[in-house]
Amino acid sequence: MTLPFTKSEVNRVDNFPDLNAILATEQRRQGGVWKLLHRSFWGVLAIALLIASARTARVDLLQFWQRIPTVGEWLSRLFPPDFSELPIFFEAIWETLAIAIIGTGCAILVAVPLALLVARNITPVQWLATPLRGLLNLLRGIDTAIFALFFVSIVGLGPFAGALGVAFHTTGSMAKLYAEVLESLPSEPIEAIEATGSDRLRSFAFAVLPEALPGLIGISLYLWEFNVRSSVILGIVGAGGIGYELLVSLKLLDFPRLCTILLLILAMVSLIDAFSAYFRQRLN
Amino acid sequence: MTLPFTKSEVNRVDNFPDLNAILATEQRRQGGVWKLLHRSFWGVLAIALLIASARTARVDLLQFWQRIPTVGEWLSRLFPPDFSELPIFFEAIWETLAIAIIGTGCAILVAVPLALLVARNITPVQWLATPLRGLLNLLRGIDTAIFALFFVSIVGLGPFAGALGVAFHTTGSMAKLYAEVLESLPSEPIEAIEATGSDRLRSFAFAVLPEALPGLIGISLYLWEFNVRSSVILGIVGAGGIGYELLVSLKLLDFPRLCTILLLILAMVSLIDAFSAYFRQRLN
Amino acid sequence: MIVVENLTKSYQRGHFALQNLSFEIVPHTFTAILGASGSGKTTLLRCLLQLTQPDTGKIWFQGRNLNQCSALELRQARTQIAMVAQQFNLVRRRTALENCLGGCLPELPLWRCLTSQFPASLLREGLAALERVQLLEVAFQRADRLSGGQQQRVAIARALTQKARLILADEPVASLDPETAHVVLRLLRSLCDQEGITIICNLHQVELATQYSDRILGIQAGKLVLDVPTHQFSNSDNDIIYRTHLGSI
Amino acid sequence: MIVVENLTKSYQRGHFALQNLSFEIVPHTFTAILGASGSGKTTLLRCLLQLTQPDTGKIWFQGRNLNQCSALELRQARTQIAMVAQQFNLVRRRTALENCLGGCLPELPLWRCLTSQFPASLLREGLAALERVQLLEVAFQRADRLSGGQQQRVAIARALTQKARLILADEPVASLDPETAHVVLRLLRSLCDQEGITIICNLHQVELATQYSDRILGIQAGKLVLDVPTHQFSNSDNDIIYRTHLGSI
Amino acid sequence: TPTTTQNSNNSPEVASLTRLTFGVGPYFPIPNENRKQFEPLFNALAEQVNLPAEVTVADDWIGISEALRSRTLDVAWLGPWGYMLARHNDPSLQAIATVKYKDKPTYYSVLMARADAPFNTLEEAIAQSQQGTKLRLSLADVGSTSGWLVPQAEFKRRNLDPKVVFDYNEGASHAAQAIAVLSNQVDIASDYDRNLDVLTDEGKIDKSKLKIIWQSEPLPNDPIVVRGDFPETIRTQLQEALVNLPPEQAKTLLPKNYTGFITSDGSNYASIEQAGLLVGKLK
Ligand SMILES: Nc1ncnc2c1ncn2[C@@H]1O[C@H](COP(=O)(O)OP(=O)(O)OP(=O)(O)O)[C@@H](O)[C@H]1O
Ligand SMILES: Nc1ncnc2c1ncn2[C@@H]1O[C@H](COP(=O)(O)OP(=O)(O)OP(=O)(O)O)[C@@H](O)[C@H]1O
Ligand SMILES: [Mg+2]
Ligand SMILES: [Mg+2]
Repeated sequence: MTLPFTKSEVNRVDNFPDLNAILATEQRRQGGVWKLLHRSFWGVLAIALLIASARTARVDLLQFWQRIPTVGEWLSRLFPPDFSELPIFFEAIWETLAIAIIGTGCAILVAVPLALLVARNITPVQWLATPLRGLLNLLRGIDTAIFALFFVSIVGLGPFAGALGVAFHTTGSMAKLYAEVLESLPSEPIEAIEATGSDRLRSFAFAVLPEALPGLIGISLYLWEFNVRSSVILGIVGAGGIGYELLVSLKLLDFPRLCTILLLILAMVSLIDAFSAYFRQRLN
Repeated sequence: MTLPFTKSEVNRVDNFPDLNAILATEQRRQGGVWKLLHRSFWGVLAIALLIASARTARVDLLQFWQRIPTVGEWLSRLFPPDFSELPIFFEAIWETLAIAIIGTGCAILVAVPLALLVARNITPVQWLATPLRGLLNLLRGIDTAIFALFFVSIVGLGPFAGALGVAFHTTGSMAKLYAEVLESLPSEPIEAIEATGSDRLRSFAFAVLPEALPGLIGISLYLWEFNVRSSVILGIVGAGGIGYELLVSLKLLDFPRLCTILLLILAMVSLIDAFSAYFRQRLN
Repeated sequence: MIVVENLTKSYQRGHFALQNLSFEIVPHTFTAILGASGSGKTTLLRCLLQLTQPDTGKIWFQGRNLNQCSALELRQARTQIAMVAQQFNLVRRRTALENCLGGCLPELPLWRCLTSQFPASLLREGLAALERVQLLEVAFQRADRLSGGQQQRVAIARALTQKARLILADEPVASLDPETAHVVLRLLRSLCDQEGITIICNLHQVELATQYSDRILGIQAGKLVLDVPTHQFSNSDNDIIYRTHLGSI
Repeated sequence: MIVVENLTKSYQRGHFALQNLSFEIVPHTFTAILGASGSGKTTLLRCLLQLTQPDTGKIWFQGRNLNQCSALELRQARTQIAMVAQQFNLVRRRTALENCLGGCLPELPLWRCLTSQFPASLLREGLAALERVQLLEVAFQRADRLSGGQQQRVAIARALTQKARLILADEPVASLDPETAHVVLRLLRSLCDQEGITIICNLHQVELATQYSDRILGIQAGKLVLDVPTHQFSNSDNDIIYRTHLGSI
Repeated sequence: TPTTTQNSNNSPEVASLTRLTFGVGPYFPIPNENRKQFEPLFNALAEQVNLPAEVTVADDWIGISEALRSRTLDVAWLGPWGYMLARHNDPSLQAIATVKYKDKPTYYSVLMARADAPFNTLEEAIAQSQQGTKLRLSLADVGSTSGWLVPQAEFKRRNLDPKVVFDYNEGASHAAQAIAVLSNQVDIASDYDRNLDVLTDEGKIDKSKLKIIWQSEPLPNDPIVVRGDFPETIRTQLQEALVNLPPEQAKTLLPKNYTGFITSDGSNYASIEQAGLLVGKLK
């Protein structure tokens, strides 16, 4: 029996409880004015931050609108695409895909246990969750390029260093996003399985995995796709792939070439997206 | 009454139904051999892909293990960090944060309705979902840098172009991840609200939002953090921020400076993570 | 009020959850639907509201064909029909009171739904509905922290707040103790008698059905096997509904 | 079998969901717990299994103090206790049969849980349990596509498959039609009589409690107000459990 | 290192070398172009010492320098500034040769503007920028010798901060610099003389629409660098092979207009080192 207002209040009014009084009591309990102040403090802070950001970023919507018509001209420069280097691009795409597959694959292997340890609703060791979250922040905070460079001194220049860099950096993002999926699962079925005396791992395999799998697959493929797209930075260890080709075209202002690469990347992203959709649908 | 096996089968065995027969029937129905073939096809494909990737990425675990001991030396070069340029870095961080705030903020505004239209379980117009997914792929497939360069031709060099680039590119990722969160929500409460004759938007606001909010906030802050981290690329439109400083330190092989920047980024990532955790906890 | 013609629904090919159901519900009456577990009662109610798409058959509500009307018309019809789902389907992260207000969202501007700032008049209505199901005490408790029976009553209160002309209740007293169950059914009965609301109610306890309803429909394996006024309901009818089911054990 | 000493639990300061409960359950008996909606029955069962942490009080199961034992010991104790939850809590994306096997995971190697490749002997056991609750027909249907009563029976079958010494059933027949309810309670009764399994069962229908149980505990607003052998249960006892509750309407 | 102990030290090291790994930086903007252009030379070099070659093309000096330092790369073609940075990172690196372009071992860094710009020299430009509206200055990537280091050093020498004097931007690619000036995106941009010729040859720009407002002292061309602990004998063999590369072979092995190598011990890069020290990026 949980009473947000005192019992006497309910009894006093008997058959016609004073609903207004109840509402008022509840509002008082929630601390009306204080809460309002609290909220408006955050609101004002957010708005101030937004305005300051807009100033720093030199947002100028007027100019933006006025110059919108020039868009067409810019786009027209992309055409016609230049398909002459297509074989090279395909090779670059495959290299990028391969690095992303190895990197993301390793990241998945490490991220699953990490996510299990970090997700607040299923971690078996609460005290470990916080330091592990720190580790994840570390992995996320250090760029792929820096990891890659670091691994150059171990495995030398080349795609392997790139793949290792991808793996380490991605692990941080992946475990975080995985943990988020796991935390959003309904707790009852998991609890029901744990109530049978089953241990964490088995409960996870039996009750958590089937529910979470679509989400986990979605995230894994998203990060894979992301790694493919963002292979630019791996150029510094000699593992450029398609992202680097894109950057080069951009720097050379070679728009027809850029257009071809964009089309290829788009095709790849769409394929991965379709693949992800197909997979998740099959799980239903 | 759904019978995976024929009714006669149940009746025939009467009080002692032949459980083995039922199991066998079910296995037949699932198409034992065929399914096995199907599965092993995918399995073989996956393994082949993995091996091919490992070759392309020149994975060489032996060398990796042998040279692991050199790690310490590499790390030692990062110390001591060089704090002399701290004020410059703080300015750069703020610039990056500002660009990311504006960019991510705009992306959120656009991504929410897009995600609503794209999430398969709540979209009101199924036929629109597929083309919109294509649009999202497009936004995701085109790199921040390219969008930024594109906007340079509209608003000139500077952080505004960078913020616009961030906004456009992030919209794609955000709407996709949002949609994934929305799709993983239990459908019953949403359905219950729709059964009262309420329209999509109100059902969303009432039944979807409270459940999805922690996930949406987590993703938004993750992408904000991501945009902060990845501001490297904005250097090319003259909106460098901390990411560009990092790249410069790398290019000049200035490790103590690099270390300081890494520490700053780490602090920032941890702060955003803590902020996210605090927010999500308050929602519970 | 509502007319069902040849309603058929099958989830899996060859197995009918509902088969060729036809009946008509007269306004201002209390109809109880009886049937064994898995006989298709929930499916029937869901089909009436078009939450499950029937395979064939027509459903008329107040002269409007719900199968073929536009989305807008369907929404309008649904505001007139309240549903108490078997699994309650409350929004877990909202309080009991807020969940009650879920019944009258169409009246509210969007920003109020978004910010959860509901007008006091509506809150009072919600509280009044909660009071009718004896839940004032937990009005401000989150729905996922309520006991099973409390959740069920919040779902009923939500239906009350909706002020519909027709209430479809799917086993509304399954999780309630006998006293509270009588309170709830008395409430539904009085809504029917005094406010002229039509009620269709799935029930498992035959005594409750005979005590409160005007008419009893019996469903067995998806077929309508019984349709009698309550005062004519006999023990043999009881057998008709549940017997063959038992025979297959 | 199980001894409860001064069990107290409050979710919100000052309001007790359970207050100072003490009782002892003798092995091989069938105990029914009665109480109004919201009186604390579910909380009590959950506290017994340590799914909800009691504030104070001790719980002994087979001579082991469940409040203070290690995680491993708790897991071992839990394998001996099966729970049928009020909301069923099935894994939605698994079939009814797979859900049954959820009761015997500790016996399985991890890879079988991961790949859902369960041994045939176990599958047969699961099917046998489903047959006892008359669900063979939907054994291979996903849990979220079952009707309410079918889900409830799957939860019961899961408890059967667990082969526990003690079954805690939280309103196990709430969503079942009268015939099926009797089948299920007869089943529980026979488990108790023939296999010596101890049963604690929350119920709402007093007739069912008097018909099947050996002993009746009455809970009212978190306090134990009644503890009598079933044959001594009288109408006045009924009033004790539900009366004051009605008085507060 | 004393030459007397060389042989006894080297033989096991030489034996442990199973292949020669070569690295080359972003000399040509297109990655595949880089590989195509440099692979023949490296293959020929490796053949001289009877070892197989493995060539990696990276788009920055960073990776190469790290690989040299960790001894996972043997020989690299670096830029002058990249060489100085790498040697700063690992002093045991050694330059063994400097490449000749049209027979000259040097080139120039330039600052250019549109031909119709109202200033003709850097001084005038600075003066104009300090008085009226700021001129837009674009320097190249910080890893670039001619596009970033040398102009930066020049400003430092004049005690100016380009970020204050100009509307400053850095990080552009060499290929884009001239185009940016011509398309009026910037007023002044840095580049090196050879690149302007190449762009003109390819028909990408019209050189007559540009003017040079500043030119540096002659800068040493790119060095060939070997890692520390590299076997002395092989190093000498490589050096000899490079320096003695016949011009007709150079035509087939080297990119267009490169004519061979002169020997180097790193001392000809002192001016670069000074520039680095001046801008404060070397210590
Ligand atoms: N989504 C679904 N997919 C497949 N089969 C379903 C689905 N929903 C229900 N069924 C099947 O249809 C039949 C009728 O289900 P329904 O939920 O209508 O039964 P019910 O009469 O409400 O039973 P109960 O009293 O147990 O709630 C059952 O056999 C059930 O397994
Ligand atoms: N997680 C929770 N947080 C706060 N209060 C809770 C929580 N769970 C239950 N309660 C409250 O504790 C009281 C007892 O709940 P409990 O679920 O034990 O009742 P019950 O006897 O099982 O009722 P029912 O027959 O309706 O299922 C109720 O008033 C309920 O609102
Ligand atoms: Mg039902
Ligand atoms: Mg309960």
